[in-house]
Amino acid sequence: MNLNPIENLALALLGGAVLLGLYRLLRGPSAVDRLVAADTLSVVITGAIVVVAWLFASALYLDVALVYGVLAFVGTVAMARALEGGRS
Amino acid sequence: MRKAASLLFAGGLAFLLAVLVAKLPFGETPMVLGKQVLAQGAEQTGTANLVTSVVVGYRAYDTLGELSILFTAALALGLVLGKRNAAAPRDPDAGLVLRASADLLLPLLLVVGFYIILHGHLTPGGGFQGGVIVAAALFIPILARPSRGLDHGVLVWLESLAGALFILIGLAALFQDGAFLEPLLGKGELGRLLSGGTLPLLYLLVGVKVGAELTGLLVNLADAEAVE
Amino acid sequence: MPIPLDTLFFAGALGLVAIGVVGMLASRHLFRVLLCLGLAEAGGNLLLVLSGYRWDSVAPILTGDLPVGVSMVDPVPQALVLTSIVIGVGMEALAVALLIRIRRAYGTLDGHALLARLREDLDERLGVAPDRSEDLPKGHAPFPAPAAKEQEVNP
Amino acid sequence: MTEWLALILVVMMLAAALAVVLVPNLVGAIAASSAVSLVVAVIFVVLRAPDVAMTEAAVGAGLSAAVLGLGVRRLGLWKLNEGKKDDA
Repeated sequence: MNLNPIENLALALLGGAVLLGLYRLLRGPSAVDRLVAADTLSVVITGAIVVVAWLFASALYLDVALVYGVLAFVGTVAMARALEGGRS
Repeated sequence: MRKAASLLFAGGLAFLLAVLVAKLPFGETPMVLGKQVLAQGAEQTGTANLVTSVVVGYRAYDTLGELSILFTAALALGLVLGKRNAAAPRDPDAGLVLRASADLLLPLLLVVGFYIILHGHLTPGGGFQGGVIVAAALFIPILARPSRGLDHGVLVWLESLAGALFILIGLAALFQDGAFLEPLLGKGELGRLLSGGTLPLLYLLVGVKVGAELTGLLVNLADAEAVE
Repeated sequence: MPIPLDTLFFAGALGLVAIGVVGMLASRHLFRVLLCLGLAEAGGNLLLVLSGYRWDSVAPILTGDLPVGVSMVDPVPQALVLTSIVIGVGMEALAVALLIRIRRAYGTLDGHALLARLREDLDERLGVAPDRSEDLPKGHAPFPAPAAKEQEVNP
Repeated sequence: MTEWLALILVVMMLAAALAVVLVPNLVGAIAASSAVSLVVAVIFVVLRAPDVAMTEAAVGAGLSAAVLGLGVRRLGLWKLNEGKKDDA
């Protein structure tokens, strides 16, 4: 697959962002760190799906990114409420 | 003794997977069934998305079975957790940010969910994905304000109605001297919203049923009393 | 050094299944067993979709601007995996409900402690003396004969 | 370039899967399992399966995390204890 420099740059930036998020996910001393890392990763990966849709030259994959961006919020919020603890 | 059994199980699984992968063709032509579906799916069912034509066209009977599995899971969850103690206090409400964004997100998520369901035969998506989104949409307000709760009666009615209509459409096709769940109402023009006969209707019912079931499941889990 | 894409993805899927199964066998906490079951399930789904992939092909969706003569991937494994994922989340919720009940009834989610408790309960129900020491031969174990319970079992 | 990105994806998937098994806190483990299903969704997109990717995104990012988070909250296992593993 021949890519022009801009596409290469976008892919490199996304790869770097994923690696940074992965570092925090694996290292993060507390559960909150891991949770925030997972949320950040979901944002980065939504962007990655959009870039992949551009590379495949197909608009079909944009729906996946839409669903992902909308639903990552629900999971993060549910886990955040879990971290608040049970009945106070 | 138990460790030996575990090791035996893991070894057997590894052997099975190794054999499976060694025999699998990767990156070659589709299998016999896939070839047939790719060649004739669009003409026979009139849907642009061939995965949809497999799920609610060729394998609609299996989809009915899958819906009943999901229904059984939701039913068993309700039975296992038991009825909610009416006197038990509910969780406190969430903060301002979550409450405000819940009000904003509910209509947005519902629109996205029904878009995904209704365009299931044209673009990726369909009843299962859209049903999950609808369930998430209905669940966010409960997450934000647990004190308000949700009416289970409406969910139960919606779910039963969708299931009954699914079977009724199948029976109508059966009496139209076809097979059970065979698509009716003509094919339409490929790629339009009104195409594929009854397949989009079936997928809409699947979406409503899955959404109602998963919402009930989440509400039941959220209502379960905390364990000391 | 370029690695072939198929080997890479197959290794990833198999590794996911392996990590899930080994984690299920190795962890004591039942909630972690449930998480590892989810991992193994994701790996299995990935294997199924990989079996239908085809080089230089597009998604099995007909659109207006499709080039002539382009090939498509196999839609049948994708349809199977679609239903498998949704059933998986239903089963996961059911398992969580069962865990809540187990915790309520026994007060613990440790697999080994639960197994010991279950064994004791079963032995007591059957009227058999509990054999707590597995290393001693059965004949050496002190065997208190519960007369009343034996009558219950053999009337 | 694309091979390197695929390698990053697979490595990240396996690392997050290992984190699910090894992380002491259960909320962190759930965040890691959410990250695993995130990467699996991207791999489904690369394998030209947008339907499956969308299902995996919706279920893995939203619903599964919500179910597991609610379960952890109801089980009372949400505490941020990082010292000992799996206090049952």
